[in-house]
Amino acid sequence: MARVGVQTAAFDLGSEAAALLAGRSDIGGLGCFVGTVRDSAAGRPIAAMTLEHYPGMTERAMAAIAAEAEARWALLGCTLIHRVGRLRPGEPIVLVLAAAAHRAAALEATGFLIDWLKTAAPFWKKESFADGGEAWVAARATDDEAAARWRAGAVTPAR
Amino acid sequence: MARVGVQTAAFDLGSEAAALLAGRSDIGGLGCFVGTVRDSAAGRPIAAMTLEHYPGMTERAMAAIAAEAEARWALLGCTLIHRVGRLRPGEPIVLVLAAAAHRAAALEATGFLIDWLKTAAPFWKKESFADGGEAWVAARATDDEAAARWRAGAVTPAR
Amino acid sequence: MTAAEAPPLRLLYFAWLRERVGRAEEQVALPDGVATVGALRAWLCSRGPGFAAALAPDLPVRCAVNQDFAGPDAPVAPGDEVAFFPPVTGG
Amino acid sequence: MTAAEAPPLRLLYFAWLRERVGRAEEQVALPDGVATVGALRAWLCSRGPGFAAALAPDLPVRCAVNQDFAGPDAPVAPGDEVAFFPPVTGG
Repeated sequence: MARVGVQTAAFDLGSEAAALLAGRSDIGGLGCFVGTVRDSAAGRPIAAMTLEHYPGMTERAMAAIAAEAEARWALLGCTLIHRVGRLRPGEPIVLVLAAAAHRAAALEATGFLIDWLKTAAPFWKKESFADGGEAWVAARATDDEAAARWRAGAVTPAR
Repeated sequence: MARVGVQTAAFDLGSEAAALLAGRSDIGGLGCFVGTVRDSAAGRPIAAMTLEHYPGMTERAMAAIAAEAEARWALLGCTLIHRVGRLRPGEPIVLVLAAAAHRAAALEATGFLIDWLKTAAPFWKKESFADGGEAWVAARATDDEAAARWRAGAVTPAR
Repeated sequence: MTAAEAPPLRLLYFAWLRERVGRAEEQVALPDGVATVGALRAWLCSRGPGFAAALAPDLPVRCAVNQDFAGPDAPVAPGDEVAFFPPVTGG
Repeated sequence: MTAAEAPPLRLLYFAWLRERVGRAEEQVALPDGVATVGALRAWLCSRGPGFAAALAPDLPVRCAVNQDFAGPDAPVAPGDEVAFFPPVTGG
């Protein structure tokens, strides 16, 4: 059963990984991804990133994405944590952990989970630029393409 | 410049990731892989795994693998730590961290690094079974195939 | 059940749709003849310039009905929770 | 430089090769006529049953010369560090 969370506080990679691995000796590989706030967008310096979400639906969507990964790769552990609120450059936004008996499954599931989180969970980013401007981040075709890689023969990520 | 280490002590995922990210706001994604000792091999319970290596050559090979990844994916950070000595089921063996501006590069480099570590760095594993038997682990064709995925148009991992 | 007795729709708006509409949430009675996401979106556009700026047909708008993503042909019924928002950009 | 003056080879063995040879390391004078990894391996096999059990032609043996992986045609010269070991299994 996956651990799924939406929170304003920072997460701790070390303790999340330790919690997932604790008492387990059937796991052979743990894949992780941490997404962080970059300090510029298309060369324009960023002061902060604000993340909004759809409470209720977010947790449902994240649980569904995790369940899909657990089923496809027979995962032995899965953690998805996404932060919301105002974050500064360098701060972590999102954590994905996927554990399996072998490394290929762990790493593939990690890639799947972050690709689908980006395209099938209701989060929206607004960039606050150092020059005082603000802009909602536009969805990127490359993210849709990354998510579509996983679509063959499987449940389509809902849009 | 990558951080490369061979050690008997356990590593700490959280502090290694924090060290790699510290003071950086150009990083957008951190990919990680942790390999752990499984409690059985082909259904035969394992009491311990002993890792031997070739001091001197190991560090050279790991540095070369990291340099290859840094060049291919323009990495903003890279950490490879491999443990040696006697390890018990559940204990971590190997840590890979790869940071980049975007997630695809971070995750691809993570996969490349563990695939090449498995096939191009001089480590050998001996399994000690719960029934008292011992056996050196045989190299697996699937590991060679995984490493070969990354070969196209690039330096061949030395065997 | 008459229209007066039907429970209202709960409408939610997120991100730049919320800013243009000028509210995060409201309750409305489902108008006669509106039975799909697409028809609801068209009707909302007619409610004023803020709504049109948020929901005009050429804008990249997504929808969820009762917290599941829903296309323009998805049915909408009294009592539903219907959210409109931009394509998602988390992760 | 005569054979007597040439520095010895440093030979290293790892994993099951080490166990079969019965030592982790040794120094030997490079024999006359041995100039490649393949020739060195064949000569070592002739030194006794432990060496043959570790280095026989049908066994999956890898080699490094001066800490770089080296195939059977790679040159070997006095003073080199030459390691024989099984295919690697780390990670």
